[in-house]
Amino acid sequence: MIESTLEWDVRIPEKKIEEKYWLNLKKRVIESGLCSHCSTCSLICPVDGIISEDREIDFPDWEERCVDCSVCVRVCPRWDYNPLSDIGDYIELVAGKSRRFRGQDGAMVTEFMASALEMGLIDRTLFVGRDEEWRTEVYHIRSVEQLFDIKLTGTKYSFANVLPEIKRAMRTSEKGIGIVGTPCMVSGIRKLQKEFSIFRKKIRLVCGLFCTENFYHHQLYAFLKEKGVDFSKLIKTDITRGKFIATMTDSEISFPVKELNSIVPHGCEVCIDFTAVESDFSVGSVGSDPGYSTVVVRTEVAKDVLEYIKQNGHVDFGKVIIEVVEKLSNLKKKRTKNIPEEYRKHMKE
Amino acid sequence: MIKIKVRKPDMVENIKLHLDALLTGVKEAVKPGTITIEYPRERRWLPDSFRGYILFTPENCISCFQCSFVCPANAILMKKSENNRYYPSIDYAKCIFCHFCVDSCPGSALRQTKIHDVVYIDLDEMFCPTENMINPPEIVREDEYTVEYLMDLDIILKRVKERDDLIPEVKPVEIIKEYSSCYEPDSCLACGICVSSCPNEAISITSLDGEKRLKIDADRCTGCGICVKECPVQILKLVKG
Amino acid sequence: MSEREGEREMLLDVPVEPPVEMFLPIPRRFLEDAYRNDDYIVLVGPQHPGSGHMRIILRIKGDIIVEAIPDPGYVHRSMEKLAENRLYIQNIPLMERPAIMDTGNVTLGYVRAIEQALGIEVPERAKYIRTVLAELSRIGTHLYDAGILAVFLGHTTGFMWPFALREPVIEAMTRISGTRITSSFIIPGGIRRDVPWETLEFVRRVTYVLERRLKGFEKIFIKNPSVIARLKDVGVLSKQEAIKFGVVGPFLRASGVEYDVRRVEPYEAYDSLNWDVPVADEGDSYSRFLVRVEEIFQSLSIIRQAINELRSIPEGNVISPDVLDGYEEASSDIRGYFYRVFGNLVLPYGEYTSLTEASRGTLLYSIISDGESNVPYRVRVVTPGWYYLKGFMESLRGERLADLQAIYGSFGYFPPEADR
Amino acid sequence: MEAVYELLKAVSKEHFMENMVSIPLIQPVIDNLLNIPLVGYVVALILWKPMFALLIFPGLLTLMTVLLFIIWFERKLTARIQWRRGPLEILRWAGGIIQALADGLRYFFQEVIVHRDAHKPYFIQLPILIFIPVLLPLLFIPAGSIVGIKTPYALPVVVAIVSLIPVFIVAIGWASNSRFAYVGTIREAFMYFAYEIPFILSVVAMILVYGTADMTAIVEKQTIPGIILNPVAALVFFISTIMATSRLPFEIPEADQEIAFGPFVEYSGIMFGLVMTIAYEKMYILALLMSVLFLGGGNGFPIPLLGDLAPVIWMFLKTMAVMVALAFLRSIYARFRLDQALRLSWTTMLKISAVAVLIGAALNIAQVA
Repeated sequence: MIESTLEWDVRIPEKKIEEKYWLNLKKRVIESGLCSHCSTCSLICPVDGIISEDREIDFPDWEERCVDCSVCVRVCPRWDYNPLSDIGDYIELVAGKSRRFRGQDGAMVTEFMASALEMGLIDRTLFVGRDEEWRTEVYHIRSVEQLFDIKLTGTKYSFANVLPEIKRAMRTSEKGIGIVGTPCMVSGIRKLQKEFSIFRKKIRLVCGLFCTENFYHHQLYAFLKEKGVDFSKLIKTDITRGKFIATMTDSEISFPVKELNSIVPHGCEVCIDFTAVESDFSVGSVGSDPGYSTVVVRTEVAKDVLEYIKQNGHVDFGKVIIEVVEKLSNLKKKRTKNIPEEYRKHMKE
Repeated sequence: MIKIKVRKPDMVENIKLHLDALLTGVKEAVKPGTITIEYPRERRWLPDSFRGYILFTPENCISCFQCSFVCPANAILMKKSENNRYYPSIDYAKCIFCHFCVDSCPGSALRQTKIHDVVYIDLDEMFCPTENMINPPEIVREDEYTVEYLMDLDIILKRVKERDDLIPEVKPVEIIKEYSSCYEPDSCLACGICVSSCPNEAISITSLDGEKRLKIDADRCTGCGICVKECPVQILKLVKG
Repeated sequence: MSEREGEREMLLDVPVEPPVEMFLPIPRRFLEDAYRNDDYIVLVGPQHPGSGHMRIILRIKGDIIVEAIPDPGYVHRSMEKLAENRLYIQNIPLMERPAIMDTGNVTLGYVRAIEQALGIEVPERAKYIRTVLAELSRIGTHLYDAGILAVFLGHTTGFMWPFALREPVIEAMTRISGTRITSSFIIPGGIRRDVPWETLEFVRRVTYVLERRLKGFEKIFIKNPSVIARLKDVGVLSKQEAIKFGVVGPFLRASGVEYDVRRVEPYEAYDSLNWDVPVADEGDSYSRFLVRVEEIFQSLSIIRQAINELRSIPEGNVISPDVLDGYEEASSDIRGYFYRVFGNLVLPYGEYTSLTEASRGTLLYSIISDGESNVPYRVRVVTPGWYYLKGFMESLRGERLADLQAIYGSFGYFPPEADR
Repeated sequence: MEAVYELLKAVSKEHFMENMVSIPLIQPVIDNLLNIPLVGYVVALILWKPMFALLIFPGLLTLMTVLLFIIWFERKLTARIQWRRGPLEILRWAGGIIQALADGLRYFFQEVIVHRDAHKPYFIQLPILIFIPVLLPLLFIPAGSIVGIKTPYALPVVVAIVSLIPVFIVAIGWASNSRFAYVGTIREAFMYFAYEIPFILSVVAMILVYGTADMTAIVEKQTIPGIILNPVAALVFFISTIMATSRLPFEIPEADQEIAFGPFVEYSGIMFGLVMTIAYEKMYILALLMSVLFLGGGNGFPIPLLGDLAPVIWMFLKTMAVMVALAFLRSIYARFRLDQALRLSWTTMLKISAVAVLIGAALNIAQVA
């Protein structure tokens, strides 16, 4: 029998502006250009008012519908922004290439999640797929077989609505959920887990991706179109060695990644976390040989999964060149100058 | 296994079969086994469990919406009444008389009657608002006899000169006390949706300094389960008590 | 066909253009071929002068049917799709709709698939009452089909009597379930409420009444020479053909195949009762009818036995405690707990199939659940009417046009059931 | 001058009174009425035996009564056999007996639709013209001494006229220009050929039995009813009657479940009322014929008080008995298939009717000897 109570207290944060909490969030995070579009607020909003689409986070009819409950503020990772950077603490650093799955590089994200599913650590994980125009779509993965779908793997450089889908996954998941996300999404989840116990119980495995920046789909689409990318033939997008490479069935278009600066969202400009420091493990292609992925295992949970993978021999291991990761991490750290003064004091010296 | 064998009847058999058929006809013409009932003047006796027109007692209703949720035909609409409670109203144009709603009602607020012959002028008329469900509909009763089918080797029509009571006494459901309670207060959003959804004002929210206090009044709670359904993080549960 | 041997074929050289502006769901070449060979294309239906809506496209040489092509679907109501947006429990009244006179069997099939998914064992008393209800529906359906057959043959008494004989059956259903036909009485885990002893005694008496009145019916309709003349040796399906075309139920048994789901995979209380499977060898319309008549008598016997068995089972406890899940108060009457118990019914992930011997034959339900939503992911219903439609069409081949009605009636084809 | 005198004599009251129906029970009333100038003439005319036969029995008045009665009775009897109640609501205390009248009235005020493809003149005229062969036989059928036209050839004439009716029905079907009507018409034609020969043969058998074709003489000769003299002929006649009036089990031309009332499918309103009654009128005539040929016509116990009306009543009762028997069959039988009916009449019926003729011939020889 679960202990239940008839009377309980909930701590609520203090308002910066004497208005509804949503307006506080809108003024201080979204309009000030801090919002990273991680959608944690959209996930938690009890009236499902906050919408996260291919534009800025918004709550169109907040004046009528907002119940002023403060949760959006409580979960927002940029409300009291605590910028993190570098590689962070880790237990193990490996480079791997999955024998089972095919992906952008080593398909290690897929491999880790598949192994976690097999271990029974989680019974559901959220992956991002794409349609013909490379719009992102969130898929609920419940079995390893589903992961063989090629549309689920590969990098999509536009925002995905992963977090709002957690709400649906929560209702039906029994063992736990595994999530893959960018560093800002990982931060959002961690803050969510700190505030609400059910998320602590349900979200078991969080995978962070190495990330420099992410784009709004419509902007990226228009940009690439202008560059001559034919989306019907596009099979892979990648950023390596300062170049954006769009591989199509018959040709390849590449250009310096700096050209994309014009469409980088504001939220990414203030982000200095390259390796998703708060995640259970982070994965990226940087720092290992082509065809391999670098995996930074940070927590015991992820370590268990890695042990499982090693036991079953699903992965060929390779060499990690940590300097390359550090170099890129430091490169991203240069954005510190964009962070407003008041948050810089949080930063560790 | 039974084997059925049929031969084509020959001449003699054929004549016998013809005569059999004709004699059966004559027998029925002389002494018919009529089972027809002259309906408006007579009425068939119906068992008390007959699924007919549905009556509603607002005092027993706890506004739990269960009748509306379970209706397979989407015929029940919950409407807000003057006392801010939601009461069911039935669209008889859609109702299929499965009485899932009656069987779902935890407080016996809905109950069945034997009324099955109500006439409506048009489709709009068939929508039966709550106030019309409290009292039985006006039906003109021409019947003087009640006919009951008795089965005693043959169908016997027992005609009694009395009017069958169309609104039977229904034994009310034994109500079990349930109330809502929170089993994971750590995850509460303090959004107050449970407070606004409660039809009985059993949940209250009070703002303290930097804190909000939520309280469920177990005595006022009727156990309707709406807050349980509405809670965005699903941390409420009905507890027997 | 032997009658036609002496006939001489004659070619009328009249230029006839096949109708092109009319939509027919058959290949155009078939139509042109028929016109070239001086065959007629006759469209029977969809306003069939009997029951329901269905079109049969007939190719006729003189008076003889050369080929029959069914055009069903006029009363298709997408039951399977509708079932995908309703709660599991709300699908019970929905699944009844295709064949409302057969309510006991169609509900039983659906509910058994759910019970299989949840792994519920139904209480003994409920099993017997469900058997009684299923057999009552079987009698009702067979009588209904007999009435339809009679009206096709122009025998008005043969139409009125079975419908009158259904009345005691329906009265019994009313006393058991509270409504005449769409009872929705069988629910996962048992039945909605216990049936008191007086009602069961009434049902037992009904069986004797039916038996008695059926004797008169036998004389005036079943053994009537004009009926025999219309049905005997008409629409013959041999044993091999019946198996080949996938005919089911009493129509398969009329062709000499002893197959009954109640015997092969017994469910409910059928294996503990003593009954026989009626089988005929001829496979013509008359034996198809007689098999069903014999089944009525078997059903009456089953009901009697089941009620005798019920005498020794104590009243109450008709809903399995597995499904009640904490609301044991409702074990003999679901009133007050229906939604609480069944409202959030979610089946575990997987596919669950149940086979039922409905009145007109094998009824298949296949429920696919995604394991998390409270509505089915997919419900597949294959009704007996759909199974034997091909056999029905094949049996028309080589018969006279005027025999179409007799064969139609002998199959008890019910378009709403087949079209779903 | 002579001719005018003859004519005046023929239409004079005295001429009518010479050959008047005598009813001793109400004779004083009639005598009084006869003395009133104009009324007397009308009464004399009506009671003039040929006119009485035309207007009262077996003529129009009885025909109308029988039609209204038999339709109601058929429905009521069928309902009784089928465990129903039948028509009841119109004139409830009398069991809904005027139901047919009410239906007729409704037909009367209903729109008559003549569809575009029908042959309009024939479509409208034929149901009215068909009354010629339907009503004409009534003049030749005697009820005791009451008869419209007394002739030694009465029986052949009646049979000939009755045989004309299907021709009109075929024409109606043609004029309707509808598929159902065509099929019904073909079926009617097939049936017509099939039943006509056994029918005529059975009548011939009876002519042989009685040695005359004069119906009055036939009735007089029947000290033993014809059905006992030649039961085979009676059977053939009865079955042919069923076929001719298309009653079940030979309701093949009209088969409502198959071809929706066959030749009459396109009619509506009062026109439908007319065509629907044709079968019943034909049934009435054939029932009269049957009662004359086989049941002794107006023979029966004489009732002195009713005088000439006594045979009328006996004959009426016999006719009704035959009609009830025909109506009764409707609830007993299913419909035969056309080929089965044809086979039955061309083989079995033909054989039996031949036997009937032989029996008739034998009886004839025995009588002559």
